[in-house]
Amino acid sequence: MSEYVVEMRGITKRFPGIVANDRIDLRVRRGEIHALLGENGAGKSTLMNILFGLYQPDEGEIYIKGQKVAITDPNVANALGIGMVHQHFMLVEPFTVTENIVLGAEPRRGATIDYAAAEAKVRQLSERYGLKVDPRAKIRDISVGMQQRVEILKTLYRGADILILDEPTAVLTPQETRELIAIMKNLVREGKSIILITHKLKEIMAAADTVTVIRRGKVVGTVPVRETNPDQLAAMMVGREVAFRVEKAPAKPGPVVLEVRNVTALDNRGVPALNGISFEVRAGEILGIAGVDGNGQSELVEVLTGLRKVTGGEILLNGEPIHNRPPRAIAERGVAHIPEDRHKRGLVLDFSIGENMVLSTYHKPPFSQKGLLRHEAIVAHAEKLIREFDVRTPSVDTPARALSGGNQQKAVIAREIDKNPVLLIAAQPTRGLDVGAIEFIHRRLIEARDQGKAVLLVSLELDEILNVADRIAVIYEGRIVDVVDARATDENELGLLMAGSRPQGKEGGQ
Amino acid sequence: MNGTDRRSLQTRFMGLFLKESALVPAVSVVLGLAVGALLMLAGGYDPVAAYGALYEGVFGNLYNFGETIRQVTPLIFTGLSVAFAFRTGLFNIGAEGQFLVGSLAAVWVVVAVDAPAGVHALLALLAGGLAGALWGVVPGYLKAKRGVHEVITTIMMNWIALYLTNYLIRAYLKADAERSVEIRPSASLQADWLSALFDDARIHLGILLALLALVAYYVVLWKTRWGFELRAVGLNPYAAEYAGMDVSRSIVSAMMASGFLAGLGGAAEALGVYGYMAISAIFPGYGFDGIAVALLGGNTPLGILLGAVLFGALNYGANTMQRLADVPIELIRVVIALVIFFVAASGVVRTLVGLFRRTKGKGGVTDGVAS
Amino acid sequence: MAWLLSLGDIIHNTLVFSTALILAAVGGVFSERSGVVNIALEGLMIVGAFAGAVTAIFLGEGAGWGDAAPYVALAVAALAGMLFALLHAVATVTFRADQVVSGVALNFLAFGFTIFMVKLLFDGAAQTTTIQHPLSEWRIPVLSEIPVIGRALFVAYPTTYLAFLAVAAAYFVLWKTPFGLRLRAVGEHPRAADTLGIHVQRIRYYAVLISGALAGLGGASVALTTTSNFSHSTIAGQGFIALAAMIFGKWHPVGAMLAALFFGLTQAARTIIQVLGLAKVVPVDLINLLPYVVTILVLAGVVGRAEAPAALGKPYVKGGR
Amino acid sequence: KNENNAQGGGGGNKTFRVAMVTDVGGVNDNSFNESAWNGLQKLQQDKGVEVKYVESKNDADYVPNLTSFVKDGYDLTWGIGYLMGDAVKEVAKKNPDAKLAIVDFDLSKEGLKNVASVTFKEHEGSFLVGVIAGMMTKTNKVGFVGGMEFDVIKRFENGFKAGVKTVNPKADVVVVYTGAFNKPDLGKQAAASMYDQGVDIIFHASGQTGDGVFNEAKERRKAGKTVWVIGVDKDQSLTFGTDVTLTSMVKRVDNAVYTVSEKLLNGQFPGGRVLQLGLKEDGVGIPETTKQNVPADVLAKVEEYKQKIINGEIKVPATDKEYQAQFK
Ligand SMILES: Nc1ncnc2c1ncn2[C@@H]1O[C@H](COP(=O)(O)OP(=O)(O)OP(=O)(O)O)[C@@H](O)[C@H]1O
Ligand SMILES: Nc1ncnc2c1ncn2[C@@H]1O[C@H](COP(=O)(O)OP(=O)(O)OP(=O)(O)O)[C@@H](O)[C@H]1O
Ligand SMILES: [Mg+2]
Ligand SMILES: [Mg+2]
Repeated sequence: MSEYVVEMRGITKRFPGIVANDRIDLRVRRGEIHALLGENGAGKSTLMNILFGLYQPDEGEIYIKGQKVAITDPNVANALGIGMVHQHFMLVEPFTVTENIVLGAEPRRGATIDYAAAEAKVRQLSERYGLKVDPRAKIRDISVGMQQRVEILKTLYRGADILILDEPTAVLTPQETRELIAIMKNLVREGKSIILITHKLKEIMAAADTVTVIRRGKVVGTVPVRETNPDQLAAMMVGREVAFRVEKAPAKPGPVVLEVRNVTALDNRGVPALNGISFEVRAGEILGIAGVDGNGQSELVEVLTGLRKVTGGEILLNGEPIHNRPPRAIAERGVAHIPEDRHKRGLVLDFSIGENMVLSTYHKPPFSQKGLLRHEAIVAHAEKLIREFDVRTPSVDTPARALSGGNQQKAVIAREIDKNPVLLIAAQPTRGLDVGAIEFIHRRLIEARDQGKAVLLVSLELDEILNVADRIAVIYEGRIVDVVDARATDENELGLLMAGSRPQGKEGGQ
Repeated sequence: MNGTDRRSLQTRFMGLFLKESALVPAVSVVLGLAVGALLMLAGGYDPVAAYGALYEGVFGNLYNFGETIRQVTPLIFTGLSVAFAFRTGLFNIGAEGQFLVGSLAAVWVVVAVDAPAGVHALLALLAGGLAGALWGVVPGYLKAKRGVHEVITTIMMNWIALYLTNYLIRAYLKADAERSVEIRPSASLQADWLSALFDDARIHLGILLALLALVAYYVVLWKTRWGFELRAVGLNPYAAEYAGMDVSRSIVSAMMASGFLAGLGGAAEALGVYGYMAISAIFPGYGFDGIAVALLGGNTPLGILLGAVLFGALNYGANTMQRLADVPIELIRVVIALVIFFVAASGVVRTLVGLFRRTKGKGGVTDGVAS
Repeated sequence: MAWLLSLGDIIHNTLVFSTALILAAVGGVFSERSGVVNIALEGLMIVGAFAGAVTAIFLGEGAGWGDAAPYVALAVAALAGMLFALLHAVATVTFRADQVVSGVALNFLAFGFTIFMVKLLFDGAAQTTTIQHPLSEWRIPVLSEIPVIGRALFVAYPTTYLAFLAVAAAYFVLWKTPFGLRLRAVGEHPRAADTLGIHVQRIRYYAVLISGALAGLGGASVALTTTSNFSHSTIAGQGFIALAAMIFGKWHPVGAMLAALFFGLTQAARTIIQVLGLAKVVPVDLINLLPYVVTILVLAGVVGRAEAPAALGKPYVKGGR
Repeated sequence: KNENNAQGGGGGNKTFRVAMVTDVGGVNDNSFNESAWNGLQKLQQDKGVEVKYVESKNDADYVPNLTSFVKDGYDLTWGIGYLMGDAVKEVAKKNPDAKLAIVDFDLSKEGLKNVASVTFKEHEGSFLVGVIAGMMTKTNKVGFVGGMEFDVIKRFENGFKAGVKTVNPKADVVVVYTGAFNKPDLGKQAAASMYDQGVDIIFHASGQTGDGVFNEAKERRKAGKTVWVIGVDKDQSLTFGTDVTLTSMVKRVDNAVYTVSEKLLNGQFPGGRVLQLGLKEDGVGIPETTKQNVPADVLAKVEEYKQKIINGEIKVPATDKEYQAQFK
């Protein structure tokens, strides 16, 4: 038998306009945790989707336990003992934990599903691998951490001995991440092999045995973790030396611009999402909101911008209440908003870039007069922004859909910063972008701050918050647990706060 | 002229019409007619004679041509109505009912209110449009505020319109026949000079109004603030909300505008063709055909015009097809349904075109050798 | 006593009108639970009614099968519904056509095609001849003799019992069997199902075909019991009401059944109102619009934003993102 | 395939040509369109006239369909049914040289010399079947099922009620309008409810909706109940059998179409006039088959009333107002 459980040779996968995987070789040993490292868009998920049978490679061969195989669909992968936990969870929300785990391989009694047997099996697996879940809970009612355990159980239930985990820690607190790493180590002790996708260097150092680095669809190298260090990995990943910190002068905070007092609000399902949140942002500073996904960040941004009603408390902008006002009224008072999802909120993808640049100002002169749109003014405006913010687009009339993600985001940012707001709310402004674009955006945020604007930065990336924000408010279950100075804190402290525990000896609040 | 030249000319000419956006509708029409021909063969009819009669029924004489335009007129209105809603992301199956209440309101206003010629017709048209708009408010409001799917509500509103207009005519407007009393001539859209041009066909001024509506459709959607909002809501309601647009209001106002167009069509039909409104157990069908028109025309002004002309001609020509070739008129319904189906399932069309091109490509070689 | 008699009558008539709605609505549940909008229910019912009527006439009279003919006709109608539904499946599942538009087109097609065929088969007439061997009502022995209740529940067309059977079967299949679990998973999160090796498209095909069979049965149940023929007005809006019943019933067979019974009642009411002499108070045309007004009120008031299957209306692209 | 176009175009120009345009019901509607077409076919057999029809799919088609025949030079073009009244009027106005005729609608007051109108006194025939129902009901409850509340149908209803009440003042008449002429399911449901309420005889004037009334009656028969239906327009016992068909109120559209067309052949076209066909003219009445189910004494009574109506002793109410005036 071969030394490698997985061997991928010369895998090439092309998508329209891009070679996502370019002759990639990957070899995974039995019983190891093999990390796959690369920037956003490097081609990691694509490679693993090929291994799992979701995509077919254009070229290349795959050997599993020494046998050459054609993985035509996930069924084949399952049969070969390959299981995958996807970057975006593949769980059916209204189903129970048990239903999700047995789906597609249900134990039967006659024609019906044997739920008793299914539950027993789930319990047994859950105990054996230390993955605590409630078999009868509905997915939509359980935490993200538990959802992830369900995903891992799904693969174990199917008897997988090769586990692919695609960015499993993106949604976890540092503490939860440590737990997950312990689970993974437990799994390899039980004889499983794990491929761990991530672009977080620290996790690799803590968990992996071997690491393969991918850049722009190509393998840069495979190294044992013992023989490398974060700086080297970063350089491999990005292709140059990386400055981990953006240059910025200390903030010169001015008067309070935004004041949030005891605000409560419900989420889409009618469950409380904000539970009396309070904080303030001053002119000339960047307040970062850190927290694990799903603790009310989205709802917070929505109540601030008028997209969601508050059920209690108040929001003051320069001393005047703006809560429960329509989005336009709030925008007119000088609040600009870079939304967390540029495709859902930020852009009308089938509108031209020109139209998107006036998406919230089309009704004002010079863009419209007496109810009619003024095309020349709209075009001139767009051309100006495209120039200033270096948005790469063939023309003003090109639909936003045809731009790359980074350029779409630049367009949104250009539009919002150009409004010259008193308060700039930036939600996940760099999600899914490459390093160059991220640097550009961070610089723009700091520039806005230096011009005396108040900036609220909501991000799931701790690094981003630590680098860009001046003060950091940590949100947990719809409340601010603590506000700390960015220069005086570290990932560990933030991690504890993000998990809801207040460090000893510290008083909460501002 | 040698073969290569001819072919390149031919491809260039075809290219004019077979731009990617027009390819699917064009092929769909051909496919629809082809399947219709197969059905006729299966039924023992002569498709050549039938389509010949169809052509005759449209272009055969001035009268038929004028009547075809008469038939096209309401389809432009209902096609615009459905398309306007589509542009805002709404599927208005209710043009049928909006058309009916538009007819009734127009007739009623003419009967109840006196006014000088010209003004009278304008009043009546306005009333028809407003009644249609009112009929659009209900589904629009329910969609915006309660999330009720407009497809179901508009269908229900159609039935309500049918029975309610019957009731109102019977209760308040009934003449000695099963219809409303006749309108005063001061509000008629019939124009002798126009009819005279077409051998006394019932073509009426409504066609000019319809062409105006086409222009208005374009201007409103692409040149005004309101249109910008409506299109944004239609393409991405979340982004529209983010940008400060009032999505609910847009939905309601779009349904109203859509209803207005259909109601206007109904009013024009009542004032231009009949001069009264009949009590009827069945729908006139213009609203449903409007869906076909909008789909085929890709919701663009020019496309809607072409779609209305095509379906109006098919529908009107079907009468002659029946008279001269004995083919049941339902055949044309089948053809129209197939055209919509192929447009909707454009993948089917593309696949077929792909197959065709491949075989055609091979054929082209022998062709070249032969010539 | 007269009042009680009417009650039996009302329930009976409600069941008669609800039968087709229940069958079609349960069909809709299958399709939409798998993520495929089925606005073509109306067309599927038309096709079923047509196939059922024609089969019953040609077997019953032409081939001399007599009273066995309508039962065979039911089977043929189910099959015809499936065949027609196949068009919807091919268009929406394989070619990812807009599901609503495909449904609308198929409704048009069903209407034109069936009447065209009737004219071919019946000498140019726009309706079939009267079915000489329709389904007759079953009188359940003993039980049908109970006053009021007997008339209400135990004198009924076999299709009515079939409809209730379909509800029970649908519940069992969708909530108790692996196929049902997979079907619902496909309607909620097709990609998740796909990664577990479930064939999303294949399941959707099955679901749409099942909905075709049930809607076809629903259509045939009208032709073979109450109209005893097929014409363009045999199915005139019942498919859309069935759709409304399915939504009102929150995409659940039992809910859909209850909603269908409610709509059946509003239909039955318009005759009852007249028979009881109330027509003098309310004009007939206004009574006729009762079912539609009630449907709107119900959708507006009771349902609001019902939770549709999450992936409803979204074509699934394997390997897309 | 179908009889339409039985004699292809060509041939000698002397062939007389008569066409008809149906309303949306279509030609084989089991009702007046079909009856009219039967009349024309008989004309073809008897006189060698070329006949042809087209069906209309909606109201807008009436005028062009009529006009097409007129423009083709047909000698006479029929519009069948009251729905076509306005269309016939318009086409006649625009084509003063063409000859047209209309069934069920009176255009005689329009001053159009080129149009003949034919209407029927449905209330007179309905009175007779009302007499039969009034005398034969065992439960003193009879029913009437109407299609839509049109004036024509009102004549059926009021004549029928008058007949019933005249011979049996204690009898109840339950009236249901289904709102459609083409929905047998509604007819069946209406019949079921009526029979459940104790009605034993139902007269329907509702086109195909009435098929449902017959179907329900048949089903009741199978279950051993004695219930009856009175048919309409033609002798419906021929379609639905004498076991449930008590009698029918026959309306001889075929005769009318035949007669008027024949008159034109003979150069006596009744243009500008209306033919009102009642009992006297044999335009309405009951068929021979009635005697199978109706006893002689009842038939004698019917004959008596028929004579009284013909000689004007009894004036049968046609509208609600007239009915109320007589029977309060
Ligand atoms: N289905 C698809 N169609 C077209 N392009 C795709 C598709 N899937 C991925 N891509 C493109 O292929 C490239 C690699 O994407 P992939 O998802 O593999 O990146 P990744 O390394 O997993 O990134 P991330 O860290 O953001 O998850 C990207 O440019 C992406 O846009
Ligand atoms: N849906 C689409 N329609 C048309 N073109 C697209 C689409 N998606 C991607 N593209 C094209 O493919 C290219 C790659 O897209 P992608 O989003 O992966 O860019 P990227 O390399 O990640 O760039 P960036 O760093 O700016 O995000 C884009 O430049 C764009 O032209
Ligand atoms: Mg990825
Ligand atoms: Mg990108």
